[in-house]
Amino acid sequence: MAKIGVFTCWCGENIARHVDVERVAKAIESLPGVHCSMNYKYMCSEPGQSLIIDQIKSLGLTGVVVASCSPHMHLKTFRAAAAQAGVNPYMVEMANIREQCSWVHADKEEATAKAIELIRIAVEKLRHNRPLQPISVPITKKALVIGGGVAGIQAALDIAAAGHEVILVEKEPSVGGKMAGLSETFPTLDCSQCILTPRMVEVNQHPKIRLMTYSEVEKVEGYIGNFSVTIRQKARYVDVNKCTGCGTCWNGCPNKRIPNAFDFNLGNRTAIYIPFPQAVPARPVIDSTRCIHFKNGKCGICEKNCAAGAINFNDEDKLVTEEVGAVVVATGYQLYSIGKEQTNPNISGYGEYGYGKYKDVIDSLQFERLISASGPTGGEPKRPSDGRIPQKIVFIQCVGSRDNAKGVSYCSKICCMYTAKHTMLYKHKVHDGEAHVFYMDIRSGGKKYDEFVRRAIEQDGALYHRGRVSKITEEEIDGVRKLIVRGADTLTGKPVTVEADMVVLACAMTPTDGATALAQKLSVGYDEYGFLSESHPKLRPVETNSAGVFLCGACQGPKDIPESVAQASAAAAKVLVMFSQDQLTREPEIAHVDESLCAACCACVQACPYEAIAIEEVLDRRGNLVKYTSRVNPGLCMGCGTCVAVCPSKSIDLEGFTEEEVYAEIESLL
Amino acid sequence: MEFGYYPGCALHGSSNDYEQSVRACFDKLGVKLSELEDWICCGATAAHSINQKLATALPARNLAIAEKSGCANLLAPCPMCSMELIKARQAIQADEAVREEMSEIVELPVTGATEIVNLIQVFQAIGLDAIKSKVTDSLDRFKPACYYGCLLTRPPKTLRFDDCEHPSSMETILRELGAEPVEWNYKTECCGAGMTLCDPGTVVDLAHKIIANAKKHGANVIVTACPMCQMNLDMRQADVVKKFAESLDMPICYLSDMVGLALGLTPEELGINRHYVALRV
Amino acid sequence: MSESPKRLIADVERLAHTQVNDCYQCGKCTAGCPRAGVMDAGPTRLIRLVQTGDVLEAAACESVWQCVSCLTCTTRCPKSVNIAGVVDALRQISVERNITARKYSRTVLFQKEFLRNIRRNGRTNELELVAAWKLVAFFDDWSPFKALADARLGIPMLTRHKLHFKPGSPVKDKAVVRRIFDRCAAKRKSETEQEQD
Amino acid sequence: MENTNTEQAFEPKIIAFVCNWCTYLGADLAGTNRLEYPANIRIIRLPCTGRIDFNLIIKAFEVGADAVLVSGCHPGDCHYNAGNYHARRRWILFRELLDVLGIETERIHFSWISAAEGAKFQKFVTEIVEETRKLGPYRGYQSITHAEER
Repeated sequence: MAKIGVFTCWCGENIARHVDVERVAKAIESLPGVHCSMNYKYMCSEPGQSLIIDQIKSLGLTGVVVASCSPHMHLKTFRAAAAQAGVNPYMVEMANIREQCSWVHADKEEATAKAIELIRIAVEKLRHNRPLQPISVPITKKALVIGGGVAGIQAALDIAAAGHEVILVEKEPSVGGKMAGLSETFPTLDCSQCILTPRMVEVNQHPKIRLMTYSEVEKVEGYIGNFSVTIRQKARYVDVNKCTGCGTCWNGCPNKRIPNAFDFNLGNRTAIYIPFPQAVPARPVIDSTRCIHFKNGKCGICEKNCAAGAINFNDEDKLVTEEVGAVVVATGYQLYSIGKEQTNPNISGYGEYGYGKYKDVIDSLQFERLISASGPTGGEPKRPSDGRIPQKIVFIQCVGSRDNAKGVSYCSKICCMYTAKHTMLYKHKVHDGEAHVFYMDIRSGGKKYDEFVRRAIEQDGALYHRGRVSKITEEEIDGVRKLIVRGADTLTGKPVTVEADMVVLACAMTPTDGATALAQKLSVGYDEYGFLSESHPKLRPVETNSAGVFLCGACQGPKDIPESVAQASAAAAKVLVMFSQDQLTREPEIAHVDESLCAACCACVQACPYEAIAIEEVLDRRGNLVKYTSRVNPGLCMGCGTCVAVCPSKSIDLEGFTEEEVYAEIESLL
Repeated sequence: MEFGYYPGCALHGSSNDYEQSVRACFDKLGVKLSELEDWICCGATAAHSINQKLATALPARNLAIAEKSGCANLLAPCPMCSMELIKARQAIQADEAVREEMSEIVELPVTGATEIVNLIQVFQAIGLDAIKSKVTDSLDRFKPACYYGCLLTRPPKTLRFDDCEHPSSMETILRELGAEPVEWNYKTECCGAGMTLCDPGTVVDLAHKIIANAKKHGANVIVTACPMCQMNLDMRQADVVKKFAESLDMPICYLSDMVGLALGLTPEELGINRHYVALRV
Repeated sequence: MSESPKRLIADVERLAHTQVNDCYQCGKCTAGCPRAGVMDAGPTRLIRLVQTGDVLEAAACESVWQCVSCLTCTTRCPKSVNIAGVVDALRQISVERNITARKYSRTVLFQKEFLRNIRRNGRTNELELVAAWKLVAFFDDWSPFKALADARLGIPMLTRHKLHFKPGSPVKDKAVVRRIFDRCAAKRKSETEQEQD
Repeated sequence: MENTNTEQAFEPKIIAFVCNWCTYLGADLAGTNRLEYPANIRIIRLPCTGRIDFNLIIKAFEVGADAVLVSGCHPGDCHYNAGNYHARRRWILFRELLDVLGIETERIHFSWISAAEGAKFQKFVTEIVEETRKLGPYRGYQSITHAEER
């Protein structure tokens, strides 16, 4: 027989002003199962909690209803108080008579009547609740980090530094990500490679880190603490264990004019190549789509020249399965594509800027390569069409960003800063050159950031025009190809035309191709643009709603390097918190199956968004198959209850929100 | 093949050479044009400068007439008329209240059933192969700069025709007929025809910019599908030459003139002889 | 009578089928406008004036009539604001309230004459139009030079059979055109009156 | 005007099934911002709209609801990735079933209200109360069950 105590809170004036608390407490007394009904000014306060604990102990209550604020506010508080007094914490219910009653209904009569009903719902539910125990699951203390850019590198190093094993998976032949291709970094102008390459080497040499480049995550199974991940190691055609990275192969390759994706096609590479000289590991791959040997079986110069015998034309993709306890996603970003060809039907590109039509209209990452000392021009800003040093460059911000009509609605956050940097680096190299910037707003929040932009304008003389550009055309003027840039300066209200030698488009940051496919494998949510969703924008910024999967870097939203690194360390810290336990404890509000009723129809198996339900055999004592049944994996189930809704025999139920409990709630409203 | 035909005021007035060219061309191709019975003016810029409702009602009347006559596809060779008709049609299709209001105003039921097509779309519908099978002369002596102007592609969300920044549908047709279209910069730039009477100074500047660019890129003729563009660039050229002291001598032809020449029609049959700047055939 | 800016903004938005607050003043419309160089207030500024409720000030700008309706602004607007439509709405408001910039009163006279011409004939009668316009323009500013300025173009047009003394096939049902005009005018009037109630 | 009296006397009873992560928090936010709305609504908190079996809705009518409201996260925002899609998909099938049963589908309202949309919650509830007031008390369920008995 249930012995329920109901504790109605005044919340100072917050509830009491619009709800007659005394009358409520009185009305509740006579409800079935209610053993005592009290009210107090602040239930959540120390004396308020003591009141509950005392009543439980003195009256031997079996359950507690607190009528006060939202359960999102204080359910945990009251559960803890109940547990302290020896009542199962899941025998605590709350009636939300503040946010959903006293604060939204001015009429005291109505509010009081509603408060009584809300408490009645809670009491009825509680009468049907049963005690639950937290679930324990084992944990594999090894982490998988997906993405070897600066964020992934940081996360891997931090986890490894704490003594745990890490597998770092990178889809390109080298780690380093976008940062490895940048020239210098704002706001300090230190060289990107100089600060990153030591970290790249460290991940490769760390005894606790297993680096898997040229690899991609194929499949993820399991659940928090117990993931089983299948990784595809793409055929490299080079045995990395034999190879010494001497360079004889790529220096001798006759196929030298293949556009290098690492240089965004501004430079060339060979068919057997490392993407850039500082690549880690310094082991080449063969591009089988371009290699002569793969076309006609001839050539094979690299194979002949390789003293280590590391070339293996018969190499194949390999699938490797690894057990890990936590996953960190750090898949980063790419630039919005400006041209006509778009994969997303909502994005139409900027035909008016002539990207792809005019060679000297380039994007900002291409410009980074042009001014990078390790780039295809050795750091000289030669324009792609004819190699001239541009005397006038126009930088256009917000290309694709903040553009609902053709691009994405968000601000890409870093473009204001790197454009200021671009103008400076250009002016440092071409002293008499002109750098024009078309911008809408300058967003330079951050330590030393606005000072940096002002420096570009005040000291380096970048010419900032507040306005967008409408059209770019190419024309030959006095024998030189010029880009006619037609923009506006909204501060003067006048159109501005600049005859430029080169145009650099600061394109929107978008998630990497394939990020959403990966998110689906990991059951992580993502927004309309494909940025992965954190669990809570403020309080759980690196967690996801898929337990044991964490995020960092630009896969979650536009970010600069310091933010990505900070977030990576945060994600690592979260992994380490997990790994500090020997067993994981989870909320028991998950689904369970009454196997005697289950007809194994699979409806729940198909509906479950977490693949937490499987069909399994029920055997008798002698090992004979009795029947099939569905069974919930308590590690995977997140407790959404979709399975309950689809189950035709109602043999699956959700603890904490059982059919019985929910029906009791509704019936209380009769 | 048969199309409804909405000539609009220009083709029955100062640009009757365009009508002559279109009709000659389609006669030769065996395409029948049935002129809309008792059509009225689309209202042009004046209507949407003075009364927005009128700017929908005038085209709506024509749409209603077309619908009543059972016309499925209505050719409006003038892009201004075409755009106004399409805009009205979309407003009518999108909103039942507009449909009802317009039916009441124009005294005929109108639902927007009739599709509006421009000149290029008719050539596309006929098919390049069908046109080529009737070609007698190659256009290989022509290096046309195809000029789309403002309203053939704009507003793109309404018209859904070609690429509004880099259109290429006229080039595709002319290339098939042997001409060598040039790549140039001002395919969709405004020529200022709308101000030809009230602000001739600006018109001359814009016309100069367009014609000079076409010339610079090696064009020997500008091809357009708009009566206003044609007339403006053709008629104002003398003023341009005077103001900029620059010999341009750039004939301005309609797309149908070019197709007609390939089909073996004479300049007289097409009305090309009535242009200001002579086309050397 | 001072009018509520809110109501004026609503009127523009209804006529133009657009939301002016979507505009974030990026200037792309001014950048692409073939006329921005000569305008007293470019398209960006016009939209701003509407946003701040200074609709009548916007409607009185010369630029409203300098616009050639080429739609480049609307086409490239990153926020899909129908800028050309706003300009049309401002024109209509300026005509209705008789606040057109003095310099462009001739243009308004021309547009009105154009519509009168259609109302009468169903289609434009070009010669009648040009002649009538020249006459109103003359009475507007008494300048015989302006009145004759385009006569120079008219004569070669006649010789090329481009200008007709007689219009082409006439519209049979001219009465219906008149009724359409009257209904549209009446609808606009009742809409504005309803607004003011 | 003759119905004024009965209309005033009629206070619709509205039962809402909302998800814990979006709409419940949206309702909380309406409270935090003190956005008033009629007191006719009773919220049943569930983890996700995916949990809603349509028997629950029928049950709600059985206990005398005049309208039922179902609200969860926006598409793509579901705390559980896809629960709201499941709810939506089932609703399409269920609506036909309701039509067959003779339950007035205009008494069931679907919406997406996020944790940030307190004002939307207020508006949604207010509108539905008004609408239901106009529709009058729901006697359909009783007539269906009586028909069964006969």
